[in-house]
Amino acid sequence: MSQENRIKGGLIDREKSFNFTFNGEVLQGYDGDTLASALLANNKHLVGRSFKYHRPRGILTAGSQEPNAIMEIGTGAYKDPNTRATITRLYDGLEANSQNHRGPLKFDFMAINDFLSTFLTAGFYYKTFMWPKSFWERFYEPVIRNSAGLGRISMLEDPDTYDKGFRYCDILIIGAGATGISAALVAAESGAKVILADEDFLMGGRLNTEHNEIDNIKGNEWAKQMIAKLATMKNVTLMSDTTVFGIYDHGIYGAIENRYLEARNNNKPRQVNWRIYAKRAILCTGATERPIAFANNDRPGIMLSGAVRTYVNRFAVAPGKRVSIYTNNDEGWRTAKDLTDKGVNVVAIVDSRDIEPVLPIDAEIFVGTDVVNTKSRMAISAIKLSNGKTIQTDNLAVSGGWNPNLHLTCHHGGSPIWNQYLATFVPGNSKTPAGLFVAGRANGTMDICDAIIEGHKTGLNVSKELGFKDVNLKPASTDSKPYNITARWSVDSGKDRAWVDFQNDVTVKDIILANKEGFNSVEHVKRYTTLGMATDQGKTSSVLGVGIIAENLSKSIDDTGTTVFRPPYSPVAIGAFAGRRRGKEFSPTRFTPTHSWADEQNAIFVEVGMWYRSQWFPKKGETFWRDSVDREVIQTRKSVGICDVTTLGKIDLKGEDVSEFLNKIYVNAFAKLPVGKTRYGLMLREDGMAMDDGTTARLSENHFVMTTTTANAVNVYRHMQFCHQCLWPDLDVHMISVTEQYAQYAVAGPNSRKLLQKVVDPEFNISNEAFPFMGAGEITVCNGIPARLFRISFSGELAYEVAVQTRYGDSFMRALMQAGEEFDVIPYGTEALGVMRIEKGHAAGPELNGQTSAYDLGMGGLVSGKKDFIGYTLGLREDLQKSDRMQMVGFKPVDKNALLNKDHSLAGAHLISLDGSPTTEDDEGWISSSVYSPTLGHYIGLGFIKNGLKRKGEIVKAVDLARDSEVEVKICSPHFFDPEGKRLYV
Amino acid sequence: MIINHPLLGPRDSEEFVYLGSAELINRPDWQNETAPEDFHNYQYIRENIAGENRELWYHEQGDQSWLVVTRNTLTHEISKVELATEVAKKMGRTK
Amino acid sequence: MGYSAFQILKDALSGYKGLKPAWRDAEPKDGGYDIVIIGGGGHGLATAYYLAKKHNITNVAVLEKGWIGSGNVGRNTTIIRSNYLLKGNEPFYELSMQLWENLEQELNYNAMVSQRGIMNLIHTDAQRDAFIRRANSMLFAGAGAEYLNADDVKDRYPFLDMKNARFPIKGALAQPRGGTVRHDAVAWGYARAASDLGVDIIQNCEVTGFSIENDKCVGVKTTKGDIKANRVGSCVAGSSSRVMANAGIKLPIESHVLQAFVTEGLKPVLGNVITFGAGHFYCSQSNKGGLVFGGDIDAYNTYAQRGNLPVVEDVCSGGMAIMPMIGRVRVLRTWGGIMDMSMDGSPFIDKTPIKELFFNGGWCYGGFKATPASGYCYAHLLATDNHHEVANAYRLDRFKYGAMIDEKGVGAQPNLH
Amino acid sequence: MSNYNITKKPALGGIKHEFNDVFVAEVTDHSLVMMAMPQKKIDEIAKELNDNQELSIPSMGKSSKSKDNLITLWRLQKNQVMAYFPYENHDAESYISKKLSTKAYYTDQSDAFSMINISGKNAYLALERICPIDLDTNVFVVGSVARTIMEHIGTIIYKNDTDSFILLVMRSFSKSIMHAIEVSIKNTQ
Repeated sequence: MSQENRIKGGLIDREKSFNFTFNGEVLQGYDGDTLASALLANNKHLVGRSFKYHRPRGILTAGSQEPNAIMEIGTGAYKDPNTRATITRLYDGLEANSQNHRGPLKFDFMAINDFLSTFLTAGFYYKTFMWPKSFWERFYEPVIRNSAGLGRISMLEDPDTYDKGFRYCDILIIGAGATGISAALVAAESGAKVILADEDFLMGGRLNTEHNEIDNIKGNEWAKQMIAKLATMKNVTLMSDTTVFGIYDHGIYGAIENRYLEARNNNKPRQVNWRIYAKRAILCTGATERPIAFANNDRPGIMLSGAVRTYVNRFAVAPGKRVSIYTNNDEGWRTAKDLTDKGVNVVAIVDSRDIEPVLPIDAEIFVGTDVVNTKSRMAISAIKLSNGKTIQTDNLAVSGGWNPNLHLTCHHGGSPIWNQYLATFVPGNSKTPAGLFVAGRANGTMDICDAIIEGHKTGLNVSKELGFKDVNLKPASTDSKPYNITARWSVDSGKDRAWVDFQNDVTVKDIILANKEGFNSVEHVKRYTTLGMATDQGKTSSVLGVGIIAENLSKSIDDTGTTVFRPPYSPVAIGAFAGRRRGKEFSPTRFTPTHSWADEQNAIFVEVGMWYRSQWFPKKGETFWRDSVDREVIQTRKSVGICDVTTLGKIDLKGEDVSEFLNKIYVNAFAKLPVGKTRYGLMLREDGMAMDDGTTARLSENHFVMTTTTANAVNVYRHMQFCHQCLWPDLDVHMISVTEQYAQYAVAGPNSRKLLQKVVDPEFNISNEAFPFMGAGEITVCNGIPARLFRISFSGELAYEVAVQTRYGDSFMRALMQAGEEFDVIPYGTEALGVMRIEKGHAAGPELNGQTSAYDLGMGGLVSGKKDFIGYTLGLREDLQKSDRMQMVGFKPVDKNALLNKDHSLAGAHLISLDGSPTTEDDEGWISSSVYSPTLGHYIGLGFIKNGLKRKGEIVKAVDLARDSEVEVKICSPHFFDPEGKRLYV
Repeated sequence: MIINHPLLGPRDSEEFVYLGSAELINRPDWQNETAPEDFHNYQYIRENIAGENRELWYHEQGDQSWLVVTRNTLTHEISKVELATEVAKKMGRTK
Repeated sequence: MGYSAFQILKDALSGYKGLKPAWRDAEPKDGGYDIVIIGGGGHGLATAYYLAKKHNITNVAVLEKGWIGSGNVGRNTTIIRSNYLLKGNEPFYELSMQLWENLEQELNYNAMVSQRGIMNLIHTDAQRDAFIRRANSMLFAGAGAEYLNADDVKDRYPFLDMKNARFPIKGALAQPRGGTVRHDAVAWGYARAASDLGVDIIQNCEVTGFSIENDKCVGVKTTKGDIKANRVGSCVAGSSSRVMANAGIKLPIESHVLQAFVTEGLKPVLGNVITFGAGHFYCSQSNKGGLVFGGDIDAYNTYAQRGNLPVVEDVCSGGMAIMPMIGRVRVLRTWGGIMDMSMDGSPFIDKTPIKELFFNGGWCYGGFKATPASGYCYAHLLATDNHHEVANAYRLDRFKYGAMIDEKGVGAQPNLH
Repeated sequence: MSNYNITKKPALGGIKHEFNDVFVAEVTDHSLVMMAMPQKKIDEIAKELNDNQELSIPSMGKSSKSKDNLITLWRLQKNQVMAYFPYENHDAESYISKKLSTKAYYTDQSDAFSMINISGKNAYLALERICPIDLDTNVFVVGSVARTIMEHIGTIIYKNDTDSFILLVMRSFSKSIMHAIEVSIKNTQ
């Protein structure tokens, strides 16, 4: 029969009927249902298996605290494992499958563990599986891993998208129940900008699940009206289905808005990760009910009493036909009342307290009595009482009392404090996040009447404190509903087990055994038994566990303590935290001015930080990367090549004191750099290690332009700002990054001048005499377009770098290529650039790796001893000056054919002497950069070896065990090609 | 975190880059006799205070100013934010 | 009482009546100790164990301000590896790996040392060269290393994003001997073994000061009173500066928070440990099924064991960038541990300017994997006055001479290590 | 005379898009020049600006306009002010220095940034997904300007009119920021 347990009433839309499946069976439910309520409506009580013992389990709760009803929802790439049925809003076509069982849900083979449970107590695995040693990885661990775990993921890329957002408000109210709504009404009226967020898709909190009269109307109706009113106010933002999962520093709140229904229909983000900046927040998150630990308290059909009320009242579902109640507080009686009001048969009320009946209920009443056991594995059929009676029942509603949802008050290290009257923890006073207030049940104010007043007052006070207007608004009126409780943690379960943590299968016995073994601190118990570490984050088990430890160790609860609550309040999808940052959007992308042009040339691009640069330009017929790169090198050295070097950092420095400033940040002197000249500069960190290098040109008396490496552009700029603002604030220096203002191209090769002369406007004389090596100047090109020209060379050829405003970058590259046609100009990429710089022995990234000093790099000669500069003093430390430090030199294979038939270079190989062996002890250095030199016809390498500068000519071994190669190499000058640099000056 | 920039008001710390102790402003004199020891302490030794710490943050994605932020390392509470330039000048740094 | 399957059977059949505490919960001895170790974390407990086991010094107390294992040994991502580049480090971590390999049998405690392998992904040619250099350092030290090309990586991990990645995966450096260990169990196992050898483990005993006479340390002041000691070893990474300040010692250390994450339990997804080389993300799957992962530190100095959202988001995006199938997996818990971040990213095991006061700290976020060797070498130093050969470089004064051990080459900026 | 003439190209090709009620367009044919003011000369410079253009140095995070409405100054830094003006030659630096004050240092930034205008009643909804700055109409009033980070891209946001914003990013990021804006609009419609 369809929805056999459905009764009258409820906040569901019976006009909208949905089909869904559970383990393949097609079932019906209504809009407004959760998956859990729809399953219960269809009398599906057995919904899952526990983690360790694979016990049959039913729905325990009606909220985000659910430990049992977690399942795989959706199929294929959309499958969501471990999803709580109790908070999953039903939609048409929902597919749910139970998880963590082998074989059908009813006949899980892994349930054998349940029968072995005597041996599988807490921590048993620390004591065995040690022999034989090699069996751990090969046998024990795979078996354990396969039987552990819960749901399965699809292993397919998540097809949904996620987004992020930023919202500001004066007051964030977390929880839209009676308390939160009361706070919101008054805060909104005061003029404050308010965000009201609630984890449920229907705002109203327990007003939707209880019988209350508020301001003389039904509680849920009142909630609906007030929410509607708030929705019309401009200064209010309502965020339903939004969980505030964490409080971060200075009023930053993390919240996840669930939009999966919208996502399904319109291809929108499944969730939005909101960063809410709130001046104040009021936590109105209510409370969560906890169970009582008695023998076999985990059977399907045993639910928390508040959840029973929720299913009956909100979802119009009868949880059973013969319901019994077990409680230690007044609320169990209200459950009985709501059930009988709805015509559901209540057979018994069992109250552990010896009290007068709280409400008149037509059922067997047992006070001062406990439930000591239950019957039937797949679904409860009877309970056994401490007075010896057995009662036939198909649903047991348990209430062990309510724990305030104070988790967020602890996110900054605060500890809750014990309240013996409420038999639970309430928010503590120390280390509560600044700006956070708590009201209502979350604050231990259990009576709804008091909670509404507290919400109202808190809203009012917080608004006033922020300077908003006083509001003359009365709190809503409702009847008092007192809450009386006497703690009952556990009932002696004899030989049977009594569950504390349902999902992780932690029983009272496990806790007692852990205590016996000296695990007495709550944290030790938690870690040893896994109590509270399941997907429900201990929401129903943590406080219960503390109560049981205290009882067992005869300690006060205060002395026992509580575990720390950490974000997130409820689990958050990794995708939601990542937002849009995945795939190609993991990082922003930077394109150079020649990108589209290069794309037309079929360039191969390479990621360099965020940039895409052209790596090489394959020509027709070139199938192997080296074909292209070798050609680019040879052609550049023979005639002329062009490379886009826009990505190099460029910083304009202006001011009266720039030269003095440069003197302080470069090892070499800059004070006397003439206008129209550029100079190589090496920058150190304060610890004396090389940080970056580049050139700086003086364009006019007070105007310099510096280049940095691509990789360090941002760091160098930041470092220079530090040096200026923090160390030498009175220097007149103004820095502006012009990296992106100019498209800059290296034009290199013997014909580079001839090529440039075709585009540089004729009034600028760039002959060798007029514009010598290391010249710099402002010129115009292509009929009046301003440009900067630098005669510098990384390739070792006659070369220039020419910069034009980026808007002309694309066009200028095309012009250069056209002008160069007569010289067979070629574009070259970063690979050829790298080959040529290694042929010339220029240090780059692999050499400037932060572990090398100016001396190590063979640039000790540059270091000025006559001035202070960053890195000077610490660079003089004795270990850095030792002659046996590893120094940069060149390496040539003794056998020129070495590595030619391999697909790798010498880079990364370590260096040992010919009679050395590949051990740490004999290790003398390593090869940092290595390429095949088409100019020389063999591999070459730059690297560091002990005392290298004095060992030129010596033969050593370059050993690469990782790639199984060993090559004899000769230590040489790093300047492999044109060591005198004659080609630069022509 | 939110840093209340003295010129721009509250800004998310994601706009900033952290460096370390504000003592890094106090760069020693290279010509002091004790320069090697001074620079060693300056560069490597830290008070590492559990409590109010004066530290340098750079507003990289903002106005590019260096700030001296007084922040409690136990609670993260920020009690003061100053422009590093002004702090540096007060500490006697000039050219 | 030895632990074994047989013993479990016996215990179970007797209703667990004979169960005993895993370690003695001791109170301070009036007569004091030969050696007092401050800090009942992994390193402190390991030190005490090796003092007793290797050097027969058993009149030892370990003082813990909270419960043992409450520091970083209980709040890390459980990875072990010996894949270091520099000579100052690699032999030390390799010794640690060898000690891990025999730990459980030695301690008679299953800490689930799982040599499932660790893989560092390579995304650029320059990174490959650097990793090859590192692989060779490892191979020279006998630690084992394997270079995998892109196809090898794809074969092993078909779920990695090989086609749409912003930073394509070009290969990997693997250390097959790397893996994970059940972190809490390391503290418990050492505690139990040390306690059995006579070491006093004293919980809820916070050290508030040192008794120093004529530049010589003669004991500690604690919340449980003064405790005399012939020799004191601090071993409180995360709180090093605070504790050593009581002796007037300033350190080349800053405290930073490293966040870690665990997801809901899943059936096996990830066989070994993966590290993303172009973002900040490393991940393994615990035997319980949760993905355990982490990334960068939170950049600012802090003693608060919690971090902030930017790093949470960065780390998760790193995960999505290489394993886009984890998008729907939910983060269950995030937490933060306080790291001693040293000025070159490498630790200290050394004497201090005060006689009989020793220091162990500065582990940055590499402390967990170092636990056995740290204990071993610290015990060696405390017992013999000599630095163990593999820990010889871990001197407190190395910066004075310029003998930095800077694996990353980022200089004296602790938050970048 | 050179035989080669070169032409300019906007970063996004002058793209224009309409998404229901949100409009996105690259802003072209404008110039940007950063004016750096030496500490000692700020007062003199302020006076010159006032004399020349009846233009004041705006307070931090705000903008000001010249008498003829053609020059807008953005105060993003203490010692630096960005001038934004409708001028489309390649000598923006000298052009603006003559109009403003000769005592400041000028650096052409016209090509360093690309500019995108996003406007329409729901523009802020899209921006809410990427912009960490509070765009509340009472807080970020017309004329406000801020430099921040959006989708990990350094971005300047200027509110040029009711329901209208101009975003500036380093030119190389143009495609990434455009994509971010489009996704934001799509996600909020």
